[in-house]
Amino acid sequence: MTRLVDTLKTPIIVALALIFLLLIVGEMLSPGFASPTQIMRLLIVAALLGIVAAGQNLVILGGREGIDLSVGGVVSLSAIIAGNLMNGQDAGIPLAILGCVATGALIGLINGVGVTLMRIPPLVMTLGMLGVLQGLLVVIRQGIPSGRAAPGLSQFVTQPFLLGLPGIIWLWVLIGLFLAFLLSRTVYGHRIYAIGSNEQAARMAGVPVAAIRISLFALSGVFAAIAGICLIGYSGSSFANVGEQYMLPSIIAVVFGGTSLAGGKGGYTGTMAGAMMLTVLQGILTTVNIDESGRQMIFGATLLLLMLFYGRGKAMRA
Amino acid sequence: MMVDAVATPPRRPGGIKRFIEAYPFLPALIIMLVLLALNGIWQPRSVSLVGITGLIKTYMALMLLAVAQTYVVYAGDIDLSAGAIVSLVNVVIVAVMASLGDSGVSVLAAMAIGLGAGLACGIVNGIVVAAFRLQAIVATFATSIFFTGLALWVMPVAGTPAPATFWRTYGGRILDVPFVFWAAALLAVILYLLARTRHALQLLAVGDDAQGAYQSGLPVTAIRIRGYAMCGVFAALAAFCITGDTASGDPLVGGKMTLYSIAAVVLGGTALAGGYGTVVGSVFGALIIGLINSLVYFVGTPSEWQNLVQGLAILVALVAGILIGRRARA
Amino acid sequence: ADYKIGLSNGWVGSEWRTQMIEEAQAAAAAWTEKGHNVEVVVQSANVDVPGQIAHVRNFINEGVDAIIINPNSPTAFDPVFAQAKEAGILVISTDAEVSSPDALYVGIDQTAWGAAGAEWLAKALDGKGNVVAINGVAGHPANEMRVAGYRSVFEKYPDIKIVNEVNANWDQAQGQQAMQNLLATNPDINGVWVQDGMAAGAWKSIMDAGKAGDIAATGEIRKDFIDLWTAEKLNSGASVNPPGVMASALNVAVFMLEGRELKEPATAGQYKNAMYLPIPFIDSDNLAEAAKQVDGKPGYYSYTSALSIDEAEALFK
Amino acid sequence: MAKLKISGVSKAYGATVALSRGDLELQAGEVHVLIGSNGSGKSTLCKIVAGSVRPDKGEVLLDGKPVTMSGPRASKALGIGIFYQELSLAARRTVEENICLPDLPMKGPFVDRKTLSERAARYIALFDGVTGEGFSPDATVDILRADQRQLVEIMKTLASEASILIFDEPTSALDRAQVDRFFQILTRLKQEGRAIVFISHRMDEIFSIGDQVTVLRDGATIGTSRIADTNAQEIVRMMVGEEPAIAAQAQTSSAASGPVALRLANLSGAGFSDIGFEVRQGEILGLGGLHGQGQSSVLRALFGAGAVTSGDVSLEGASYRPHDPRAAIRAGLAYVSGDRGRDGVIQGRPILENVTPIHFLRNRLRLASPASLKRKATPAVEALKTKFASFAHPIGSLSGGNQQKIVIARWLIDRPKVLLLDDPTKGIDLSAKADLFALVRTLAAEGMAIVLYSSEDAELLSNSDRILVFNGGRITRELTGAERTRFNLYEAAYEAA
Ligand SMILES: Nc1ncnc2c1ncn2[C@@H]1O[C@H](COP(=O)(O)OP(=O)(O)OP(=O)(O)O)[C@@H](O)[C@H]1O
Ligand SMILES: Nc1ncnc2c1ncn2[C@@H]1O[C@H](COP(=O)(O)OP(=O)(O)OP(=O)(O)O)[C@@H](O)[C@H]1O
Ligand SMILES: [Mg+2]
Ligand SMILES: [Mg+2]
Repeated sequence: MTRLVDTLKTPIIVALALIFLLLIVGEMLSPGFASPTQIMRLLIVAALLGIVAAGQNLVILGGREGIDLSVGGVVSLSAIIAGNLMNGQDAGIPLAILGCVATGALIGLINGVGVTLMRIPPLVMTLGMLGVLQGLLVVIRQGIPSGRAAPGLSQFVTQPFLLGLPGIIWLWVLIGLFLAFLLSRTVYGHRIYAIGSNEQAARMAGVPVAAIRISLFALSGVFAAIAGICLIGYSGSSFANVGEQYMLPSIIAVVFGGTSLAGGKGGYTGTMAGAMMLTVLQGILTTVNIDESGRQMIFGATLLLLMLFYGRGKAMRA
Repeated sequence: MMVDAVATPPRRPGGIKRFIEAYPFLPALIIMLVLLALNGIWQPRSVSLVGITGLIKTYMALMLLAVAQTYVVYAGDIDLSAGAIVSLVNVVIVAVMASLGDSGVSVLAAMAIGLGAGLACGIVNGIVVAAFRLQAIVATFATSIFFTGLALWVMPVAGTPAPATFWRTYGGRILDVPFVFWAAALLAVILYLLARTRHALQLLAVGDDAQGAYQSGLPVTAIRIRGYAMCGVFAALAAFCITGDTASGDPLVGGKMTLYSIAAVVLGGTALAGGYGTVVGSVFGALIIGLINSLVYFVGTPSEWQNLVQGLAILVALVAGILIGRRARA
Repeated sequence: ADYKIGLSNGWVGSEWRTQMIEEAQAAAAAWTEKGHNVEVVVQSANVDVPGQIAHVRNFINEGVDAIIINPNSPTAFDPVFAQAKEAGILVISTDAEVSSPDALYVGIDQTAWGAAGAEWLAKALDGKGNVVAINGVAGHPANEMRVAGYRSVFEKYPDIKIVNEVNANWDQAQGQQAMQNLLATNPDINGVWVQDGMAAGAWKSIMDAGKAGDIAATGEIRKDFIDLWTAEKLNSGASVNPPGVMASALNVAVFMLEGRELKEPATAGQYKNAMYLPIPFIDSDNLAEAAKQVDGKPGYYSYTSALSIDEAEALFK
Repeated sequence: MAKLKISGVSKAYGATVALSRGDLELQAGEVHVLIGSNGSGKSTLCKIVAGSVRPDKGEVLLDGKPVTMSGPRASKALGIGIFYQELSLAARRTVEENICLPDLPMKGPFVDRKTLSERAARYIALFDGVTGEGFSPDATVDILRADQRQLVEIMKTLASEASILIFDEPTSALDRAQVDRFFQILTRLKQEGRAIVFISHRMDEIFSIGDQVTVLRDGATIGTSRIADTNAQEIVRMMVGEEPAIAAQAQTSSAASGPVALRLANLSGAGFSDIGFEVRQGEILGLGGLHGQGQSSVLRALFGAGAVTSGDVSLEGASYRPHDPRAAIRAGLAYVSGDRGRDGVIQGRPILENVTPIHFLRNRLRLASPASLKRKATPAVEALKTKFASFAHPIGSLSGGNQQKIVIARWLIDRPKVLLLDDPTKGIDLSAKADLFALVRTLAAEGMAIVLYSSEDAELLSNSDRILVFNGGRITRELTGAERTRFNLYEAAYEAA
């Protein structure tokens, strides 16, 4: 019985319940909001955020105040690189994936090296990297031929593929399964939690702390890059600063998923729910006809309210 | 066996190290002076009286916002809503002055209300983070959205002009000395005095070890709320400067300043983890950002490369500052 | 004569801005070919308002002859422009109007721009139907002027109902998401008024929902969209804010530096300091022409127009 | 009337009952000793009095009047001062700031720096001559040694000038001279009429300073007696609830004569120099001497977690260069730290994940299958008589001693060649110690080479085949066979290095 109550109190269940609640509220405010196609489309948008949040999640789990503010920059950069490498041709997709993943991994690697070997706080390192990437975008956009998504990619992101759901949602599910497996059933996963929870103890137990932390940042870059590719599939063509809107929401999705910003605690399943919750909330606010000022106030206040369900810090007095 | 301990004397930092330990803003000061010199070499007029006045006039707001951010960082917190508070206070005072007309009284009333608004925002942040115990990064991001909405509600579109009394004073001279120099001097005095109150010490103690501070009997929650309140007040002061320099209300004016204020704090040698740092360093940090931006232009960087070079220079300065600071302490 | 002109751009988040600077640089080069040595210096980076004020101060320190700025705020530059004027510098803003009496605005009338799209849409809908608007950044002056423009037009059509207005921050993906949410909850939309790059996003959602045939929506001017428009025969119309506005402003600036006087002083607009340029409009009638202009250009290249040197000269006594 | 009377206080953390029935009567003018094995609830009891833990039940009477503590501030206002076992110092603040932090002297709106220095100086002066090198009022706490930090916490507690003073293990890192000075101060405070609670795990200290002793076991107060009316045997019996589990049986096994497992020659590094010794398979080599003479540093350095500047090491005849724990583990070394919170426990993770990391590394595993891991881990965990409900429970659900057993068990799934024990029983109770050393014996008998450092003489003497005495970072004496006596150990430890 207590077990049942405990399960019900896990962040994932809370998040799913809140999503359900939000959908009902949305349907009441604007009929049609919770229709199956609309939910499917919301899932596409959530998947984009969720994939960025996957990397963010890993970095945060690894502890030592892990956080990656550069994901937005990587998403933008990747979208532009992808657009140019595929240039509207399906044949270019593999090259685009390769190029973007390599770029994302390289940027993440630099972040990781700065954070581990030079011991720069992650917030500072990735904030600095964000500034660099924004500059790089401007430079790269000079003299590039074009940036159109291949039809196959657009179809993958927006058109039903299996059981009425587009490929990107299946990709997201696969990423979810992959990370669940990685975190719970592999040595690498155990080591992520170990360094996030007690880095010194992990080192004394033979965990290659630096290598793992660097790999987490690299993975964050890779996931952001994948999101960038998907994003150009979603919007059809690349444009500047597409990724900016993912930076802080990716962190919020992770927090709403029950992962502690202190590291070592949490997982990706919750983050997926967190990403959906955020997307649904934003969707509702778009459909309600009120002033933008009102939308923002409601959005901010609702975020605060929802946060009360999650990851509150420990009380000083036990 | 009875424990005894005689071996391994504790590490005592030597000359320079001790100096930097005592004055953690030194690396920032040096970087700033070097940048100033480089600016002067590439564009002599940028270090003339007019040039320096312009520099201070423009970056006074960021200096103040960096100071604001420093007080929360002292306690190990962070405020991602600082820029939104600047926007909100900016539109509030402009709206108040617009409705009260162009007079000294109206300006003073607007400033009082603006300080109140900043203070209120700071207290809201403090309560949300310290009393409700939400994670500072995400909670203040949420409040920043809320404050921005509020600013848009107060002034739906940028543009209402501020009365001339206000910005002519800010841009003018008193006793033949530019107003901003007086403001900078006043700021220095205020920072010096604040550093001597117990607030700074208590915030640093909380940032060092919150549990320890609590167990020692310090009112940790109240101290953290106070840190956010100070942040709100200084953000309001930053908004005054923005208003003085721009002479208008803009509900989005401060948005981009938040991340710069954090960068300035780090550049100034303050530890983001809390417990260590100085507000003076943050002031230098803000100037470093300004000087990098103009230097990149003065050396003739092609326009499409300017953002990249600035980004790289700031990243390098951040990393260098942290490495130097650590060297000094190790 | 030799002139040094400073160009300041405070936001690098779109290709339109890049093209704007490139066209201005090309215009300067054209002057040089004509034997006038016009040197441009450029500051272009993502900055906030204080950062762009620093741009202007840097130009003043450098002693340029004129400053052409695409400003991040309409009113924030009054004090620093006053300073520039004191230093004998000509200040022209473009793309967004400024309130400073010490500056001149050379560019399009954003209100009229918004109205032009709305007029087209109203006609396309035969004066009746449900319309949604997807706007840029709330609180941004250009956005608010455009909003005022379309509202003033739709007011004249009692049978056109604006069912919702949302902000998607001039972000193509956000525009697409917003459109998707609006389509789901307002199945009876007939028209969409949407600006700039967000139009491509909105159209993507409209096509994904299979409603391209039922909905009329404003469009945008990048080659990618013009190609799509042509290929899919979309029911669209786009008012043009050409990236050439800065080049136009530069040409006007040079004549002013030469000491020439305007035939008609610039007194338009809410700040009485504007000189409005014509606003081209693309619809099905001239789509092919527009497509020809951007043919062979990269996908992000915008349809453009600018005052030539001769056209500019015609404005002066 | 009792100055402070606590009756029936209890505190549970979720399912863990930290304190089930805490009773204590404290008189003015006495030093009241609290004793009990680890986790018996001493600190919890103290923290309840200090207001930093909220009790579930029970009553606190101050001067006969019931009081409720809303927090440390309230308790401080009632005249209660406390030394926290885990300290409550701000590392980047100076010594004098730390001493005065709870009660900053003010002059108008400003901190009165002069008074602050003067006030701090009064408490620092109490320890004149024993504070050690590098201790000064303006030194930041982070550059101080552990003993010096404890002194700062003591000074901070004294500066509260409270009428009730609680000291939760204030002497655990202090040297003899510092303890002596501290006891002089306690004696004086007692004479001033203050009521003092004193906690220590050291019998000799208890008998030298205590007036009364209260014993806790499993979160409950067992009883109180006058120190003068009791003896160590009696107290231990109350603590354990049975006869002491480990008799101090002398070590009888003859020194092993197996092949050399580990050899050090002229090894120098941070905190030690010119160390040379051999350990044979089946041998337990003890490292002795005063606390902090380089024993820990040598062990950590061997394990690749501390700096080595010169010298040679060989493992089973092959040259071995320690540089990082991973390599050390692969080479067959094992290291158990007494500081399990820092070096051992992966807090918040399941017990299973805490037992398996070495197994992963030694077998270069990539996948973690819970079923097979449990099968592998069970014998290792059972060998130490670890008490736990399920491998899936978080390690934090175990008591400290059981946590330490889990940490040790991780080395037993795949046997190492050499086991380095760095004060492994710090903070674990008597029966757990007995279990641990029984196992160590078995491991040695099976041919493992073991190096043991312990800060407890009895433990060292009764469990080592041979003892190397460390002094000033060097080995100054080797005690073998019948030489292994407390007398020889002290003599070697205390002679000038
Ligand atoms: N914050 C906490 N959360 C959960 N359990 C706790 C906490 N603090 C203490 N406990 C539990 O309370 C029990 C008593 O702990 P306490 O610290 O009072 O013991 P102690 O007698 O001081 O031990 P030691 O001699 O090791 O200092 C411990 O077994 C522990 O399980
Ligand atoms: N932060 C915490 N959160 C939850 N539980 C805790 C925490 N800290 C300690 N505990 C509890 O404390 C116990 C172990 O704590 P502690 O370190 O005091 O060991 P101990 O009780 O002294 O054990 P032993 O007697 O074996 O040394 C566990 O039962 C655990 O439930
Ligand atoms: Mg314990
Ligand atoms: Mg204790």
